[in-house]
Amino acid sequence: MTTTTNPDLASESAAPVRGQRWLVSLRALLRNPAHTAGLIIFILFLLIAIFGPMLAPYGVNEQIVEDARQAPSAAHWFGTDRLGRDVFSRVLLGARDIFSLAGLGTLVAVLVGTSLGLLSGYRGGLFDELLMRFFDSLLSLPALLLALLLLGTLGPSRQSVLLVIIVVYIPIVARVVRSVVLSVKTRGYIEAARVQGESSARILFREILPAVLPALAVEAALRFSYAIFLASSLGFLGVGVQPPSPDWGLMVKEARDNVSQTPWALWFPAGAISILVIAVNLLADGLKTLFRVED
Amino acid sequence: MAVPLLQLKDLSVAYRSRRGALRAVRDLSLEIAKGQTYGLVGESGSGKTTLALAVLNYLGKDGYIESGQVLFEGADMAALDEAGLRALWQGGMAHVPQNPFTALNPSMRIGEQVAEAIALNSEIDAPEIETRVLDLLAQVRLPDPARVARAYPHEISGGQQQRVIIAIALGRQPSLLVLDEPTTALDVTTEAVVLDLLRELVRDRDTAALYVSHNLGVVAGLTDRVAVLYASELVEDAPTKELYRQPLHPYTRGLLDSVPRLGQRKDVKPLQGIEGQIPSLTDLPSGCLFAPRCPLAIDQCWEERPPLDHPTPDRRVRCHRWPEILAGEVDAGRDAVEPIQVEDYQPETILTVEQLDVQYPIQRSLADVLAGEPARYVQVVDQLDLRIRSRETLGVVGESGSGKSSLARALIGLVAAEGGEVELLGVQLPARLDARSTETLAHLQMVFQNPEEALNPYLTIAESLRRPLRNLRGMSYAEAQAMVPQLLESVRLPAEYARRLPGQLSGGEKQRVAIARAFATHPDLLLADEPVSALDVSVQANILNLLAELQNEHDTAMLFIAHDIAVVGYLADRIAVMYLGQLMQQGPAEIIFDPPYHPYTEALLSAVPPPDPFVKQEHIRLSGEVPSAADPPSGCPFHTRCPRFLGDICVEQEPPWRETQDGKAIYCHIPIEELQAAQSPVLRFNGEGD
Amino acid sequence: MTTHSIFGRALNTALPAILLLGLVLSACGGAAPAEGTLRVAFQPLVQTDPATISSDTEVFVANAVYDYLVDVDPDSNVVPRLATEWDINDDGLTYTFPLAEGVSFHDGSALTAEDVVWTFDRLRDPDNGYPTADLYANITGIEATGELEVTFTLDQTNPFFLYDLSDNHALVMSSDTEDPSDFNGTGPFVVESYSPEDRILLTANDDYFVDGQPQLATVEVIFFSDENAMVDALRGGQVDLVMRMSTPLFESLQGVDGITTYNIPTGGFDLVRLRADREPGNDPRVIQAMKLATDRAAILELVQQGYGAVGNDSPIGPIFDAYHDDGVQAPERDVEAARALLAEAGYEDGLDLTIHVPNSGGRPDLAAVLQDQWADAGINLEISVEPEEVYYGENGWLEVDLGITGWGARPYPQLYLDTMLVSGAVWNESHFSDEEFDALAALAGSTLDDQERIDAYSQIQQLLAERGPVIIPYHFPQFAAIRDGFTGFQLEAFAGRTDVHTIGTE
Amino acid sequence: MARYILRRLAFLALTLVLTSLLIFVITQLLPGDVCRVILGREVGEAASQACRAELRLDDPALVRYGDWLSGFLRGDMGLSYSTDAEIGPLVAERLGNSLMLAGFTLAIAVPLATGLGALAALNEGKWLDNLISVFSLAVVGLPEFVTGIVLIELLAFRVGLPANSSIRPGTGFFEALPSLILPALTATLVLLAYIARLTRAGVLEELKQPYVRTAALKGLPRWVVILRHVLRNALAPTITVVAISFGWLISGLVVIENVFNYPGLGRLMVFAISRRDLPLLQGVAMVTVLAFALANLGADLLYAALNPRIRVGE
Repeated sequence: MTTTTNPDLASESAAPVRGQRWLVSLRALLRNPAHTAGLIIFILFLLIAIFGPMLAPYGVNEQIVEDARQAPSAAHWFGTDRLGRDVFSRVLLGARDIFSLAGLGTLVAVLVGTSLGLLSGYRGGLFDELLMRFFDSLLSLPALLLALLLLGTLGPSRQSVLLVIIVVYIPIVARVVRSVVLSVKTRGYIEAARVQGESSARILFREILPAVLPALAVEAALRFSYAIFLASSLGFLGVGVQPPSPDWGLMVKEARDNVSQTPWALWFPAGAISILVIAVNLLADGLKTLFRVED
Repeated sequence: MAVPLLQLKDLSVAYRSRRGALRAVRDLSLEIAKGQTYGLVGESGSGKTTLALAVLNYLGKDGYIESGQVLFEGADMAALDEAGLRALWQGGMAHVPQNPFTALNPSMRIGEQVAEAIALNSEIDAPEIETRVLDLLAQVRLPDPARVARAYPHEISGGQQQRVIIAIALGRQPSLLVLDEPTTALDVTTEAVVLDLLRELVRDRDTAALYVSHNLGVVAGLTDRVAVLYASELVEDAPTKELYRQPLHPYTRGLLDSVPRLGQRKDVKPLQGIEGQIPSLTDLPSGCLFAPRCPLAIDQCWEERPPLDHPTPDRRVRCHRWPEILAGEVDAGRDAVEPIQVEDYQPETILTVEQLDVQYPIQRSLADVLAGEPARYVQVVDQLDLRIRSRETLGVVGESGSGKSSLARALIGLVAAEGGEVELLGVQLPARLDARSTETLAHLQMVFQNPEEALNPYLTIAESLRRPLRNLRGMSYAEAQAMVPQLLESVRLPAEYARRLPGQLSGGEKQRVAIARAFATHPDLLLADEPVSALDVSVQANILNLLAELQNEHDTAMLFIAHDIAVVGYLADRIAVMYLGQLMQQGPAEIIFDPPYHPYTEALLSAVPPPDPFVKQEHIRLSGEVPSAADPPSGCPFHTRCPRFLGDICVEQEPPWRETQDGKAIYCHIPIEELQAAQSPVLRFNGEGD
Repeated sequence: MTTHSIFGRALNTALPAILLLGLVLSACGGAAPAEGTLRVAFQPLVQTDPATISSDTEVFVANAVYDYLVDVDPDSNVVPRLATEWDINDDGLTYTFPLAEGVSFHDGSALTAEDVVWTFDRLRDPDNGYPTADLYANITGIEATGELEVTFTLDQTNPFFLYDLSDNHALVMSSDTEDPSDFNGTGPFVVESYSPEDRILLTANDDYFVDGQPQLATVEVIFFSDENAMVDALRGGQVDLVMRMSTPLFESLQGVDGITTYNIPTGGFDLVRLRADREPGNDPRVIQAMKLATDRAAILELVQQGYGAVGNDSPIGPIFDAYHDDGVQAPERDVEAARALLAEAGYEDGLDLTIHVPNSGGRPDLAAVLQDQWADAGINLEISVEPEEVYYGENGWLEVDLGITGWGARPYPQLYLDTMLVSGAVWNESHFSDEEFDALAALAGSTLDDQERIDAYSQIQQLLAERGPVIIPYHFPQFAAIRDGFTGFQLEAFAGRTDVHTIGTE
Repeated sequence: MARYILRRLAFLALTLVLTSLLIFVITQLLPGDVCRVILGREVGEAASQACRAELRLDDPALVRYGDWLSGFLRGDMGLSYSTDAEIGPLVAERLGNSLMLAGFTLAIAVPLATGLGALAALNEGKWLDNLISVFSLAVVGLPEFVTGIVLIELLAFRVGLPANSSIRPGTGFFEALPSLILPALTATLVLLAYIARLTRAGVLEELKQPYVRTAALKGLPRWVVILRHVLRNALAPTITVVAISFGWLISGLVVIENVFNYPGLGRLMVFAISRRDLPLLQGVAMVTVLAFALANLGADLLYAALNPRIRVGE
């Protein structure tokens, strides 16, 4: 049986002085090997996304006719695909796609969703009611279907996928933020701030926002991992990013025809998706423990 | 001599943590005889709860007995296997925890939960079990046991829940009850009833009890012996009366001096708090653990850990200087605190409240919504009139649900009053905070109840202190920043705290910052809503004194709200007693403890357990529960529970305000003279005057 | 496991009425009861009105439910179907068709000449706007010249008229038809149930007028939106026949027990075309540079994995062996020459273009390969892949500068010329307008002199290879795979025209 | 009780109207002429005009929405643009299939996932917990399309389960069962980690509650404490998640239905989108929203039943 909270130890807390806080948070995160692994892999993928073009031995669409459909070898670490393109290079270059779609999409959705959630939660009233009803109807369709509907309108392109991720995740982020705001806004220190004549804007952004950040960080990480799935599912269904982009989902789709010929062209991008998603989930777990965010 | 029921031998208990083993109890020895009630007193962080759980051998997966033994009826509990331990829990000892609500399974009927406790160790059939359950519920004086048995925990009150917990404990007819702050979560009038119950049960059944509490009053009235714990160590252990008559450890003395007695006032006998705070378990001093806070500490105390001595065969104390204290050569009582002078206040009124109404919409439960209940409101403050004069302290006392906090929140504007008028310094205040002028905000400030929530954990102390200066006093950043050290100093905090975050401060320190922040705008009126109720007793006293001093310094009037009538009596010039959103009685503080009283005040005074085993106290208990404010009683709101209930008039008519010659006003149908004749002083102090 | 590779045979267009194939069919007599089920995987069916059908599925189902007046066999010979034979006047302008006797619609009514007249009048009426309107514009009259005899009169001679009568849409419907989607045909199968987007269930028409047909009791056409899933289902044994799959999927079925694969050449091709009526395509040097920048062999190897045939930039592919001129070759790849031509045309710093590609078949791959190849010559492509329904539905394919279009198999090459390349043709997506070409095409399309036509086609091939604003890098094959246990499966170049009524169980 | 449900249904009606409006607006913006998409690229202008007239596409948008809405309110979902079929029966048929798959998936996923989650929590920090954690983590990273491909390769081609799930209309549950296994397994793997982790967290949270200590200190055997006290409270939040998953299972299985060619609502909706078939799209969307909302309502009622603090109708 477990009782982890021990009342006698409740007062032991020595939060560091501001500025060192992030460092200490990082150190706390690094205490768990799984979370550390998540962080390292995430950073590794991020670096690949940034420096991929410098690292990739071949161009994204560079075709070597005589090397087409070759198994992994010293020359082509991950083999080549049906068009004679180097899978290793394409996987490296695809990282940028994922970050610029799922990553950027999540980021924008988090920014907009946070603003809406803050406003909606703090202001309440009709604005809140209307916004939430609108979000309800957006969320009453599964994300993938909403994405397909929007892509039908926008046409399949990188920009469309980006927009879809943003539109699909704004309501979700806004709701998470709103619920945190609702619980924070009755805290003593928010009331104290009001008593001391703080403006609404300052209360929102200086007093409430910091309390939202932990939940937001976890939510952003989770959203990112879902966005990776969403983007690659759209690629897989052929309505997302279009060829010859090295989008991992698209690579899996394209290699699926060839799975008996060039299985490596399927497994490496599929593996890249899995590893990144697992890493991001580990990171989210880490943030959750770190900030003691509840599910 | 027979084997003691429970014997702790050099017990050390530790928790595994990231920073290594944390020793929460060290080298503690204790014996409890059959039928004995043993008090265990300590502040938070003293290790008292850990000790209670160690006695039960239920320390969780991170806790373990590091050394020493727990012997129950002579047998080492560590040697018990799971079955043996279960057998022990089924019959030997039982636990009554602090918070009854979380201690009951929310999704299981009360009857089932009680039945579980009896069905295990006896071969009895279902109807028999049911009879026993109802019998047990009746034994703990639950009204309508059959209904309670069918109810879920959330459907009964906190006091009733605690009685259910006690019933569960008694169901197994234990020889030892481990009571861990069983009444802390309860209101004082409910607490009194539960304490009566415990007292009787222990006496009637010859059950031994280990009673863990921070409340010196509760322990004084209930126990045979008391052990005092400080930062994981036993510092003093004595028969109750001896301990209270002459505490030998400076910490024990400090604790006793920190608690206001009924009738104790700041201008006559100021409280003597203990400086500093309890050390962290990770960073204990090398000598006497109490040395950093001890007024009598000498060099030896800093260097050498004092042994646990036996001044008399019956007493133990862990202090180098006990012989001097015993001989009266030194006195641990602090003389640093001067009585706080109360100047004559000018009779001008600065706050007038008329016919104030505050309502909350009832958060309808799903069940209500399902039943199609219309939206309803709780009348938390009902047609209330109030006046506060310049530089005066008005104390408002009441139990939870009395509307005292709502009153403060309505005055400050955090809750918009539904009706009535509030006038501050001749200006009528808008109901909503947002509509109030900067000037008004500066004039009227507030200190909140929970220091843990009062400061934004993400802002530095300096930033928290700068904000009112910048917003309400129009200072520039530089000017405000320059004021910060001064503000910190005014609440006796070092200037370097400016750079800290709230998480690095103790509860008392946070409340000091909150007070500094409230005084930063030189308010004319300060609303203090239970500012010390979340703090340890040793810290409480200093905060109370600090409030009074700052108030004098700034010529500020104060509305001081508390549930503890002794605390209110200590600080206030005038006292108002609230019940169900209305005032029951008001008048000068000096005479509140003398008859005539409002029957509710009388019951309240009678319920407070005095931290003094020698006090004689009238025994007046309230029956029933506080009625719901959503459906308040007609006539006099107190009539449903009033021990001096007259009859239909109380039900049908609102009582008149009756005034005594010395300025006390009582809201009651019973004439002043009759009250005067019927009532005797609730408390008679035998040992007072040292 | 065998792979039937049926290479193109002589397309004998000079076969008039002398063929007497009715005999062949009726010889099969002796009605054995239909038995067995064939499960065919196809893309979802949308159009059910024969006048507007276009996809493989739609044509496949229509061909099973309705009958053509005349049919085209896998060897591209015109054969009788509802018409038992045909008679052509000496001037080549009047065609007379006697109809088979005892033919009835699924609703029980008998087939008459009026039904045929009604059907073709409907198809050729310009006010209806059906795809066949242009094709039949040459017809001046259709008459029922007997209870079971129909006569067509033409304005000009047309050597391919019998093929035109066997156009995919030319399924004979009842003249009483109120709802053209009611599946009331005379064909070998009756629609038992239709579950949109899911499947269509066909059962044998016991009263079918050809003895011994159909052989199968039921045909279940199951709809798939994904070719992989089709092939998975075939391998898993949940369908019996797949007639649409990518080259790698076809490869993956090689050597799988219990499955026979088919690979036949077709005249179908993917067309890379540049608009010739505006910059930069109005400069022939640009067109020439593109042709020079293209490595057709590499494209065939990468995009088609070697299946199919290299194209010579004309729609008259090797399958039309009577007309295809082996001597005409598209230019060899010469990157330097291409660069030089571009520089001459004023694009010495490179030419940036967007290539529009529908998202089907190997077309996105073709675009990717072109992007890599053309980059060497300084033509920088941005690839814009668009959903088929948008690219064709919005008529973008007729508008954009540079695009890739898929052209399916047709029974004779003139159709391509008349609809795709002649000045002002309906689907002249390259906006090609060349008087010499127009004259040659007109000649080939009307002369009854075979040699004259062969010569004209040869010149056309030469002309297109030189200056046609089109690149046809390859002609694709038609693949199919069927589970063992079926007989009589004869794959058509246009898979939808594969007859299901000849298939039986072993 | 009845009034509560009425209120929820009123909210649901509002959501339906909003969603249908949203879909209508989006489809108004969809590129590609419906008639061209339906008739193909070869038809002439006249046929296209006739088609537009028949579908009344040239009426003002608001009028068309009004017509659709009034039809819908009368229980008539109209005819599909592209297939001319009646939408009501078509959608009902697919809903049946989706419900079968969703039900079967939940029947596998919920006991499995909650079991694993509870097992992990009760063995917190031990090897079993770590094993389950690693397993669920690995599963978290698997996209449905990869899982589907792997399962077809392993269980269809090697073990002999149907690689393809295109069941006939009107197929009963038990007849369809073999076809349901692979898609349900794929969907289970998506849900598994999610529910298991939630259950684990829930059980750990409940284990910390003082009432567990009260129960243990009664001397109850450990399994009684777990089963009678902990699980019941810990599983309550899982129900909400299952309800949300239900919505996803009903119409969000686009990828899975695509890989296994299962005739569910998701596949039909994708078909409707690609064919610009607005009435069909609306029909599927309304059914989806309805199913999702009813699942949520059911979950709330069940949650209330498990949790007396919000007990329904005292």
